[in-house]
Amino acid sequence: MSSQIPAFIIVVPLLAALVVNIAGWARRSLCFPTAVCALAAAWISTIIVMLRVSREGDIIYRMAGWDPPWGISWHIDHLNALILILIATVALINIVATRSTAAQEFPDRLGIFYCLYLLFVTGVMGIVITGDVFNLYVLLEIASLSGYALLGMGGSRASVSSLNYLFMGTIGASLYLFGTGYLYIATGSLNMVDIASILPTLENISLIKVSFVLCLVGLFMKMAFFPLHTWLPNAYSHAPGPSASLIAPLTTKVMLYVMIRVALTIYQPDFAFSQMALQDIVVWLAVIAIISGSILAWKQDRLKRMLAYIIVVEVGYMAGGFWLGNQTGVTGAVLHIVNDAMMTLCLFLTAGAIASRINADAFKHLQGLFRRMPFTMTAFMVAALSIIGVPPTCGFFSKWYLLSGGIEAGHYEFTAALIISSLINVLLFFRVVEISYYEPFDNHQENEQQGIQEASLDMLLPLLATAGLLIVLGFYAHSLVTWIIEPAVSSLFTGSL
Amino acid sequence: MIPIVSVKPLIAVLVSLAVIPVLISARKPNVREAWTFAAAFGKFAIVASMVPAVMAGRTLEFSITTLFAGIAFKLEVDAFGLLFALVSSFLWIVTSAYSIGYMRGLDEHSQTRYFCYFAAALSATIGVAFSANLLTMYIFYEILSLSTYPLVTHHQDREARSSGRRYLLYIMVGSIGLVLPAMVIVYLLAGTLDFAAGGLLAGSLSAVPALFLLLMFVFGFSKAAIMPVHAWLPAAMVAPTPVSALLHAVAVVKVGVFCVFRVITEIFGPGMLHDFGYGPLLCAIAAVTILVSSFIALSQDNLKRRLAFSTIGQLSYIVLGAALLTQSGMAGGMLHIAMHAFGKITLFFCAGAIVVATGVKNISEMTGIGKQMPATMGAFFIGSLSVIGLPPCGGFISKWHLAIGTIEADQLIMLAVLLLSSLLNAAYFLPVVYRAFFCTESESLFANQIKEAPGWCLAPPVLTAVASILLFFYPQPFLGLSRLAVTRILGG
Amino acid sequence: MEELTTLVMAKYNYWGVVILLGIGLYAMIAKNNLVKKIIGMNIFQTAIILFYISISTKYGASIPIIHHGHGHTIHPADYMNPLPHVLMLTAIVVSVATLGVALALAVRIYNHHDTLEEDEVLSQLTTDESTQA
Amino acid sequence: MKSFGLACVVLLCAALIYSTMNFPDWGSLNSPASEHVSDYYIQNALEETAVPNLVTAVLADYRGYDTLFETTVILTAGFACFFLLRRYRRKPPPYRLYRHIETGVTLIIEQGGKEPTESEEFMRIDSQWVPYDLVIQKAARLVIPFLQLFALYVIFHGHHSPGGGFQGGVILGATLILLAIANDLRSTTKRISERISAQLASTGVLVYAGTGALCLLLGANFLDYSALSRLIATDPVMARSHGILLVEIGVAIAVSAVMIWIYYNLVSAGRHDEGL
Repeated sequence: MSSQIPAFIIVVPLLAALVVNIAGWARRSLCFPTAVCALAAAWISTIIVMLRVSREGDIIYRMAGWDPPWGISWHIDHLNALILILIATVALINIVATRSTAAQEFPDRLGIFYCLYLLFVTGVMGIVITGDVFNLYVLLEIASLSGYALLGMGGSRASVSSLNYLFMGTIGASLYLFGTGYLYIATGSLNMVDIASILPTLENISLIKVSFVLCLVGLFMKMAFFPLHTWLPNAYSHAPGPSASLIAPLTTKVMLYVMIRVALTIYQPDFAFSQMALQDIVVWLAVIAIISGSILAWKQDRLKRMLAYIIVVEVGYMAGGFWLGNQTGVTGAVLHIVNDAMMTLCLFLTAGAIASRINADAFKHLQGLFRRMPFTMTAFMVAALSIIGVPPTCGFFSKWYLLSGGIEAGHYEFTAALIISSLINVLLFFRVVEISYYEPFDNHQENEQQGIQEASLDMLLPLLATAGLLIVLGFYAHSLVTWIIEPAVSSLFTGSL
Repeated sequence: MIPIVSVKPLIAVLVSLAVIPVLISARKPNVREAWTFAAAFGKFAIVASMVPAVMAGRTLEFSITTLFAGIAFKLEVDAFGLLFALVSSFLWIVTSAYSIGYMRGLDEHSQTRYFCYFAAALSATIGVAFSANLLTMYIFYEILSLSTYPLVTHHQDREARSSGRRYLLYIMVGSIGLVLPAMVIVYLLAGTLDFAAGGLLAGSLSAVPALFLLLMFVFGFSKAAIMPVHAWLPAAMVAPTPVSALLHAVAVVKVGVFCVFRVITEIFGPGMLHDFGYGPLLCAIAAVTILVSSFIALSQDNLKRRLAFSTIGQLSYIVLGAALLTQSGMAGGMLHIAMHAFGKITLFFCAGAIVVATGVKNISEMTGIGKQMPATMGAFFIGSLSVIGLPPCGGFISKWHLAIGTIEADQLIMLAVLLLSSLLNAAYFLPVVYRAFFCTESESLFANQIKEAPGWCLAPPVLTAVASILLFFYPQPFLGLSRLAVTRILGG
Repeated sequence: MEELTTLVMAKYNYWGVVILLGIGLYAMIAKNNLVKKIIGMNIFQTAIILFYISISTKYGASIPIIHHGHGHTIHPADYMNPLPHVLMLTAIVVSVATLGVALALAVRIYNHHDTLEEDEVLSQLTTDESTQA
Repeated sequence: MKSFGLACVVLLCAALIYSTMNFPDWGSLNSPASEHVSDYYIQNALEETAVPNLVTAVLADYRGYDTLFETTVILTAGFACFFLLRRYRRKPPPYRLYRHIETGVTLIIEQGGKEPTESEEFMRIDSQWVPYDLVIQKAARLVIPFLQLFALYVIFHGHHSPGGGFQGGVILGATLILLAIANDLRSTTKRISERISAQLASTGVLVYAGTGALCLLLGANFLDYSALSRLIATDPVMARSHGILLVEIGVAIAVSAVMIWIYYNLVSAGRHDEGL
């Protein structure tokens, strides 16, 4: 039975989603507990899988008992296991943190909200764990569809921006499917490892190059990489609190994982980085993404829109870091996936807490927040320092790897962009701090007796736990890199799958 | 000498952090102050307990975790670090006593927050003093700049907002914009960031990149307030006086200079800088700062701004000492950290006492105050003697070593700069004292209805004034430590 | 001329797919009405389904159902390639699901804005925002 | 904006057409796609799963995990439509239409007026005036049972002839939608309530995932039907065939229920009162 643990990661949330729907119609109170137990079980199994992978090496799980090229198989190495743990942690923290706001926001359809929540988590976990190219497309669609629904339920603008997100997302997913079609024509197989072994033997390289470009453009669209990011700010800023703080930290990061998996596992690093003359173009695109994202973030006057543009900047970090081509850059990108997911979760949870307490999002409503919501704002400060890259927090360490990767690879424009965007981040976040730290200068006393309107406890504890996690991740960044990321990256580069 | 592995440095850093939860939970202000005192004494006791071991030539170290391959989050207590830690932990005791009087005198709001951030700032300062490599120092440097932001903007009014913005801009731009990339480059070149006796990069760098790297570090550590990046210091004077006393005279600015000193001596190393001839260049930068800031100080009417510009000048003495790359030059620089600290903190305490007692901030309104507040102005006089560098006070010893250092490095222009700036110091300090005491009855703006500052605000300046005199006669712990540190650096 | 016809005969299905793809993409970009955009999206997805199906055909092969029972040797050339058909069953279901969600969002927009023209919706939103701010 | 869009679309198509040059010819026997994995399926599927219809064999067994998530995609669409559109607040419509059956007279009852009870005499019709279509109603009543019978045939005969869970399920769903279109939405929701269709949808997928989990409990990998041989005392190959059938039934239930559920929500924009 113990060899079946990997299957629990996907099966348990899926079965839970079904049970929640069936039970939800009967008794509404059952939904939340089932969902939390399912996510907790999935979280535990991801940790067990991680331990097994670090002990016994990669796990190959044959679905329905068929060997890889014939049936679908999972190929779990260090990278998969790490991202799985990340997703499970983010989902678990978020479901516990947003219990009250979800009940407040979707009073009559809470059961279905948790079904969509669980299906989104199943889809995202499935994307990370699968070893089959077409199966990845199906799971991509599950995650996207539940994402469109969760994001579409916000204010008046939410359905328009969600429809826009649907169009862009579908074009992206279909381009990915079209790219895999090219691959299928050239190799005849759908299993990643099998394709990787057939590709070098083929002679017409131009077909493979076109398939790589198609897959990449599709993934860039899903990842909101700079020129194709227009859907992200609207989709995330008009979304309801609980769904934004679930989807924002996960979708873009998982798409980045898919890019890493496709580029390094299927197309092998020497093809992806050297034969395709893509490296300079993508790094320059990342530089433009970082600079213009930061400037656009500076021009926003609403908190969530600013955070959305910061996500676009972070995607620029990770994509640029990966396309530097050397091991330090890729290590930085992977570490930044982990750090940025936690940072974005912390930021969006604070935005959700503030919105639930003051139901306003514009900067001018955030006056005197440090006094009214001290703990939420301390968590916001920790996340802000982490995004800026101040040492004790985890953001510094991934930025360090990206910087040294940039210098090693000779892409000094990427290093300069990183520094400039960190400085703009300082301005961004300390503008919010200034607004919330300094009460309006005239009525200092009048604010005094308003007292503390702190967010409810069941939202505050997970929020503070996330903030604490950011600092713990900072201290254990080195062990995280040596034990998990280094072996993952080296196995990706040597292609010893 | 094999280093002793002991947890003392970590406790020294953490003792003030540990007291923060107690401060927050303290009900009555007296309990809170008592705990702050306890923390201050505890920290000084731990730091002092390490003096004999270090004087015997050994170093204590404690490694917490590894941050990157080849860099650990490690604390190491050596002579130079201990000297700086001794000064700041002793003066924290004095300042916490002073801030009780000051805060109560002006009944400032949210004092608990003030004491907590003060404790955090101090633990960061000691952290910088005891850091074993450039990255640990950078981490504590960042924590210090973030924990002092709420202190600088304590009054939360419009002026505090703009000066806080300027304070953060200079420091964060310097640290993230210049120091971070420079550190990454050094890490890529040398594989580690640990401080090496003869200089980490000795010989592994050609002339031009070394210059760029050096300037990035020197102007990156903007807390050292070297001329182009000094503007945040006068702006930070908007903070309550104990903050500007301890932080902007002793802790924060000295941290900046300490980092520059470490980088010059232990990352680049005297040998390499000497071969490339960058010593005189650094001396020139320091000299420019000394002279220009002294001239500006002459024109400042607000007492605290005048003291601020004088601090900028004095800091560049220390950078000058480091840049001379000679034995007594460096020793003079190190000594000046201690001597200037005692002198300048007395001056800031007196300025605060005047504000508490009379509410007067500008020098032009201080004529004749000496008769009403003899003790404060007496301490002010001794403090200014020490900062000018005249014999009875400690400042003389450090300037004496600096002068010998300039001769050893045969840079006589620097000697001239040293003497000229001492004259300028006298020019902007002594008129204040003269006008306070020796004015005729009619000019005195203070009919004798005001009296001395309250006891808590009076005892600390007198204590530090006496201490700066004692330092002239018994400079022993600092002199020995600085000599030991210099032999370690030059000895290689 | 002769090898041009063989070229056309051998590749015209792929060209058909690409042209359909272009039509779908253009409809999604240029059309103003939301439902027309949704139709364009559907054309785009159907083009890719046709692309996969055209991969599976073999000249002179019958549908992939083994007509005689056990015991006979089975020559792959007799039967079409079953895999793309399986994949495209999934892709059809996915496109239907996306169509459903897109129409649901369009209905929601119509309920709120009483129009399906994108420019009218956007102008209403900007006026709402300006009044709100 | 339009011309720019047209330009880049044309550019993209030209590039793609150029790239199709080195595709294998259409229908060629030795193209890589039809050699590597598909040959294995064609030659071994019959022995390994005892299902002559290769597509069903590959669909439900070799790539069963894919199909599980395919059904989940449909379920997600159902959830999404419900989540986005469903509105419970009973905002009564401004007026209601009632038709007197014998005379064909239509009564318009304003809000708050006394509404005749739905009986032999009166029947409620939609506000978009619905023509008196006896022919369609009767024809539909006649055809629907045979359609449903054919749907069941398609579901259960998926092993030997083209068809299977999806096709059968859709036909099943279509019959009920035909019923809703012929009469009106309210009569169909009375026959199959939204709650039943939602729960049926989940039960269908639960049947599919349940069989997979059952194999898991029996020690084999997820969705490995050969493990069922111990339960139903047959050799593993026949167990696979029965597993495929069980799974096809699950898919059929799920697809038909979701089709109805999506129809209910889309057509009445979530109010489930008046619709197509």
